[in-house]
Amino acid sequence: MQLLYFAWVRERIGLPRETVETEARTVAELVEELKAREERYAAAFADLSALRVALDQELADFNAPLKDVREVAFFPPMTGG
Amino acid sequence: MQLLYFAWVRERIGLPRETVETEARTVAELVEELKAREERYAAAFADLSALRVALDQELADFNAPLKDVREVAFFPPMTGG
Amino acid sequence: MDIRVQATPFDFGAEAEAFARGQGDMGAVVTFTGIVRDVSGGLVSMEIEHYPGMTEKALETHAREALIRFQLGDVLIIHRFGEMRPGEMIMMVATAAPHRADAFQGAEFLMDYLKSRAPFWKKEIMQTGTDWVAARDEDEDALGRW
Amino acid sequence: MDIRVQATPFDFGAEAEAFARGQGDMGAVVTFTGIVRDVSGGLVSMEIEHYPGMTEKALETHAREALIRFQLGDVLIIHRFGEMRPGEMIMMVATAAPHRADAFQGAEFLMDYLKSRAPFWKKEIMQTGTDWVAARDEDEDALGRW
Repeated sequence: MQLLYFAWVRERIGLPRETVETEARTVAELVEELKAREERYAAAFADLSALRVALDQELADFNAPLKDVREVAFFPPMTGG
Repeated sequence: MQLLYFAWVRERIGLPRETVETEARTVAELVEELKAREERYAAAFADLSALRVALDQELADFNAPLKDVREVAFFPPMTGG
Repeated sequence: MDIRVQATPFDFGAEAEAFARGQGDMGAVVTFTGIVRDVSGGLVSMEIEHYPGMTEKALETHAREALIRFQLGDVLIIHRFGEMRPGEMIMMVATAAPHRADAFQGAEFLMDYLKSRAPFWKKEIMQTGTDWVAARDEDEDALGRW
Repeated sequence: MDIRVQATPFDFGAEAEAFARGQGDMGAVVTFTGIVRDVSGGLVSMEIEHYPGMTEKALETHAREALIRFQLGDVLIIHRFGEMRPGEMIMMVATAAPHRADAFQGAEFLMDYLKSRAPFWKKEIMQTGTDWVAARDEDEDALGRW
């Protein structure tokens, strides 16, 4: 599964993308796995209310299932325009 | 007093402007005077709800006083933009 | 604030660009352009009559009110009179504000007032005859929201 | 419908003019332009990050919805990414419709969605450091009206 990070999430984790092997069934489970890995992940995911997630380039909830998902992106609320 | 006519009011009356001497105290009185003059005026002023009036280039009511007014303009509802 | 009432065509792109470029710390610019359209299929041209003197005054009054009410940084209004063919631009307004909601509201306010309170009258020259455009109730109603 | 996500600057005047000219029987054209502004006085530049692929998809989805919902004749969206200096144009939208209310509403709808639902993130490069721009509650609230 491909993980993408944008804006300050990317900066805190220290990389723009990575490939992971996971058994997580939901985004929330994936986040728990990542937080357990290293301090920088724990810091980036400390406050989920400040984060958004997209599954295969569509906005989704943190309790959304990961079945068949190939690309998960984490980022702060968007500020375009 | 200078009278100005625009759009179909001008076309019905047949002229864009004219100077009149009047004792009318309000726009409504002036309109009655004009209607009594000739059929084309009576036709132009037949339905006041289809008309607007400006006194010295400010929109006004038909019962507005004419004291010190120098320019009276009659026209249909505006359709700019 | 720049208000122009003119018979000659204007260059919408150049005006919009110059207006937007001229804004110092205004982050949002909105423009509106009205174009002659041939709705019924037989329009030869559109003729716009206006009331010289009162037109400029009315536009200035509304522009000043928009500036204050929506805290705009700048306003541009250009309105043509005379004869125009389908596809020609009749008029434009542009507004600049720090935030987009004000720029949008300022432009809509100006358009609503310009439509029903500035002394312009449109006449359609059709292949089959001529017709003064009737004022639309919804244009008058639109003023109610301000 | 024309949607462009690009690093290079765009020519607002030329784009606005071409868009307005290209409209057949649409009488109303609205444009919005967002410009980098130096609110605090120490802004060196603005950097916009985006999510290639998802950005285009999100903009297309919102443009299609606007077309249907407001019966627009056409929509143009241009949004830049990368580094921009104060005064540079970040993005523009343009809408065309038979009547002005739809053109305005279509443009406001697009802007509200673009602000909070298209994957762009702004970072301010100040003389004193850098800062990611925080999302504003009022931008999120603005979506409630649609």
